[in-house]
Amino acid sequence: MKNLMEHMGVEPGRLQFSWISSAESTKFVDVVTKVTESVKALGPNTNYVKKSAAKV
Amino acid sequence: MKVIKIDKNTWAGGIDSLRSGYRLFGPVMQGDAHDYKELTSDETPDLAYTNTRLSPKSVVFPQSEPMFTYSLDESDPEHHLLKDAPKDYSPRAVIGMRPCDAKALALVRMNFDTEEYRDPFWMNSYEATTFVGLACDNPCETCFCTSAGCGPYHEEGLDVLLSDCGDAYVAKALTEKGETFLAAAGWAAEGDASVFEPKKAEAEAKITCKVDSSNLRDKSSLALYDAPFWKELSFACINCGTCTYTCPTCWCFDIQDENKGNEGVRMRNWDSCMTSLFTLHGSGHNPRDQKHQRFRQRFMHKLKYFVDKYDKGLMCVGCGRCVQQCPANIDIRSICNKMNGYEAAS
Amino acid sequence: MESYIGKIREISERLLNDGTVECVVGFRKGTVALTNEPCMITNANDAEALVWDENCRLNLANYITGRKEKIAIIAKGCDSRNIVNHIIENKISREQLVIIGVPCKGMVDKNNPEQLQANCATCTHRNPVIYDELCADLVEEQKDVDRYEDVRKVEAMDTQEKWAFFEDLLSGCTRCYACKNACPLCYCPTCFVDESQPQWVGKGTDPIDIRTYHFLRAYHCSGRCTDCGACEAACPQNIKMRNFTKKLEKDCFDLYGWEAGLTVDQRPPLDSFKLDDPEKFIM
Amino acid sequence: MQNPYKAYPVRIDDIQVATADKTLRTFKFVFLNPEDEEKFAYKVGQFAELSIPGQGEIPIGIASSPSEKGFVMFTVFRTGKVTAHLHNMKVGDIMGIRGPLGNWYPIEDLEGKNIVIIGAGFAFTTLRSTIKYLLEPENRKRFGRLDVIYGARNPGMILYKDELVEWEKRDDINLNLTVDGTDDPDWKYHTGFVPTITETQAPQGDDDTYAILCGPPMMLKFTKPVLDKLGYKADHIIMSLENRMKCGIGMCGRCNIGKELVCKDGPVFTLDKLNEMPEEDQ
Repeated sequence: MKNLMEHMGVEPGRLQFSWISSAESTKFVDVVTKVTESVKALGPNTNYVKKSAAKV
Repeated sequence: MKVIKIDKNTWAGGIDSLRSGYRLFGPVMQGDAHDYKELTSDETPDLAYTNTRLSPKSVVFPQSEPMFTYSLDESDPEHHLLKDAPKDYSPRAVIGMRPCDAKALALVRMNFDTEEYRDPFWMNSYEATTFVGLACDNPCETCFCTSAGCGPYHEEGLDVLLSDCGDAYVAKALTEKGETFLAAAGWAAEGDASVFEPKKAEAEAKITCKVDSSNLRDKSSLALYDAPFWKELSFACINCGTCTYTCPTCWCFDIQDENKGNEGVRMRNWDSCMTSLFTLHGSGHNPRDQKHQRFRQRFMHKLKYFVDKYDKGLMCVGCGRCVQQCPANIDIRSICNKMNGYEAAS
Repeated sequence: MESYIGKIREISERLLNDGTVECVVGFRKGTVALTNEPCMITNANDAEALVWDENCRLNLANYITGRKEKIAIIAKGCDSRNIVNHIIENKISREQLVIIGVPCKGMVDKNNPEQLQANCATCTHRNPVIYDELCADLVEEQKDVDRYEDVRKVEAMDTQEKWAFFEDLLSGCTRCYACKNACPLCYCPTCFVDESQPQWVGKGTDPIDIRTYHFLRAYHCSGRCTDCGACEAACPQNIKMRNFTKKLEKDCFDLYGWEAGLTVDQRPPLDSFKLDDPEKFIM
Repeated sequence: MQNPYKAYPVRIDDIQVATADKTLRTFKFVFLNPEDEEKFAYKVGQFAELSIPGQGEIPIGIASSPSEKGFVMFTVFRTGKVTAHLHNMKVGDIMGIRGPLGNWYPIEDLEGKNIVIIGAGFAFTTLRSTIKYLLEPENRKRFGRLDVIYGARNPGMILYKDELVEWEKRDDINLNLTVDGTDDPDWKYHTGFVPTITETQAPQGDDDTYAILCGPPMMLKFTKPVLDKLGYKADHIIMSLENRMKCGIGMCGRCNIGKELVCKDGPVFTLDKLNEMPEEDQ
């Protein structure tokens, strides 16, 4: 999943996967924090935006 | 009507003069084939093509086109009201289109310009456009325009017809719009009207592929519909939209709302009778659920329903694009011949 | 090729005459150059119409999906692998089929008949992997071909270059869906592009919608794609959409050592679980 | 000429749950611009596109009668994206109506004639419009005998119950209600499919009697031979059809049956005419 997204030009780090059991609350917090940080660091994705609807 | 001679060394200059008054469209090499596009200020139409992959119908009828805009923001006093999408209907010209494609648009007009309703998007674009044709001196193997009520020098739907005469184009102004266009380009030298007839005869003679549609008008629509050959003929068809999108006379469309946050656009997009979704009812029932039904619809529409509805011949101009591009080699020429020759067992 | 055709006709005629099958799915001569038309014959007398040459690009497995009758099907290497896929995915049963294998030396490029179609040039399964009859001796498989040169070329690009590469790749796409309709894997009764609740992808020609269609389709084919090239052969705009599917094909090979459609005896990696599955992507 | 794709803005004025299973709701709309109501002048049997910006459009038969002023009414089955959204809308919400579209039941040509109206399921909407119109005092006297046969799956699925009760009390309309089946011991009307009830309850066909039919394909298919048996000529059987539609004005190409476009040349056709058209589904 991740590989093709990166292969077609989505920045590494924008798409992340994790496996968290419902009992692993601390892991959930850690993962969410980490993902948020890495996505924030990348900034908004300007590629994956519809242009035509925005333009009109 | 006037006949003008355009020396090829005045061609680029003339095109440049036209840019201020027209949005220009023309065939340009894109990737590995010619297609129509709006010309940038440094582009001239490339007239050294045999046929474009897609027809110029998109100049009048873009594949995706905004119809209305709206706001979903309830704090906006005009929320949920449809507003006209911004449009540019200033004069435009398609330069170097094939006569078959111009005739195709004239046929499609019958769908969009009716007694009861007038499609403003299609009609405004159509009326804003000057159609400058380039006669077809070297038709393709798949061309059968002369069997489809058309021809390499056909004038219907065109405002100007150009014929390539070596170091010059001879231009026949067919309408007032066409004369205005030629004048705006600054082309005024008188041309020799007599070049057209022999060139026309020569070009027509090159089209050896003949399709017989002469009996279709008098055939029973029901008998053709119930003919036993549809399943067999449609076997190879993969039900893609290639034939419908590439066809200059196919006009079917879909209407879709596209939202982005609280703003949205009501769009219309080309659609295709080849897809099952095209006719799927809300109830789940689908009158054209099967491949052969959709296949039959396409050919019956082009070769029979249209013929009956308007009595203006086929809804096909013989451009041959569907024949060339069909991934499965579905050939409208053989299907037309088959329908034309079909006699229902009594 | 003449001997192939003779044998195909002979076998087909026999199978229809003795009632082994009700129909034969093959190709007949096309009406334009460099094309043949898939066809189904039910009468032994029509076996004369069957042909075979290097223009049989479409994958005939696409034409037997969900059929009920007993069918003989002409199958080159990739067609046979997709027949295996069909059997695994319950789209047809092995018992229904008589597979007439065609050892294949590759199809020619429809736009450049001087050379082989791109996927054929690096094909390592030219012989049918499953068959009941053969219309010629098996051919030698290509060895030492670099199957993934094109994938690595894109892998070497930086993110923006990759984005631009695919933007350019898809620029002519009209969403005619010839690629998915020519693909034997794309048999879903309702494709995700046609769903409205929820609507996964817009219907217009916005580049994002076009891209979403192509990469999502590729995902749906991962672990199943045999790189038969029918998608590219069908595309009227000559879009090289194998750049999507092949990346996933390579990943499946690298991660699981898997090539789709080689055997009916093993479940594909993406519909089975193993304790030692690599899970590099999970953080 | 006005842009035929542009909807008149309307406000939802009333929403009623129409059936026990809540899959149908009846909406009353009021035009934001009063002059649009005049432009929307319609006839019985026509339909309109309900246009919800952001969702899309759906073609729905008009359930109110032209004689009812100040609003237009539609009864909508919840099935797809747009109808699901509509079912969640509130009184006061703004949307659009585009139309009126299509042709109509040729009621005005039937003056002095007997009319039998046969409907089933939620296709009863345009028939409700027709009955309501015919029962107006100034109209009722212009027509002969009026019979109605209306069937639903079960008593809970019957639309417009209050009105049906009122109509039943009148002596200028013969109302025959039926359900496919019910376990309700108090059900005092017919049980059985519409074609069966038609066979026993509809008047014999003659030159002065016309049948108007609207319902699902199966009901139409099996009612046609019954009417034939009762002596109705094909040009005395008037049917309303449906097909997937988008534009509603005969341009987008999907709703054709043969050369006829259901949205513009229809949705109302005589059986006579339908017999000249190919039978889709085959």
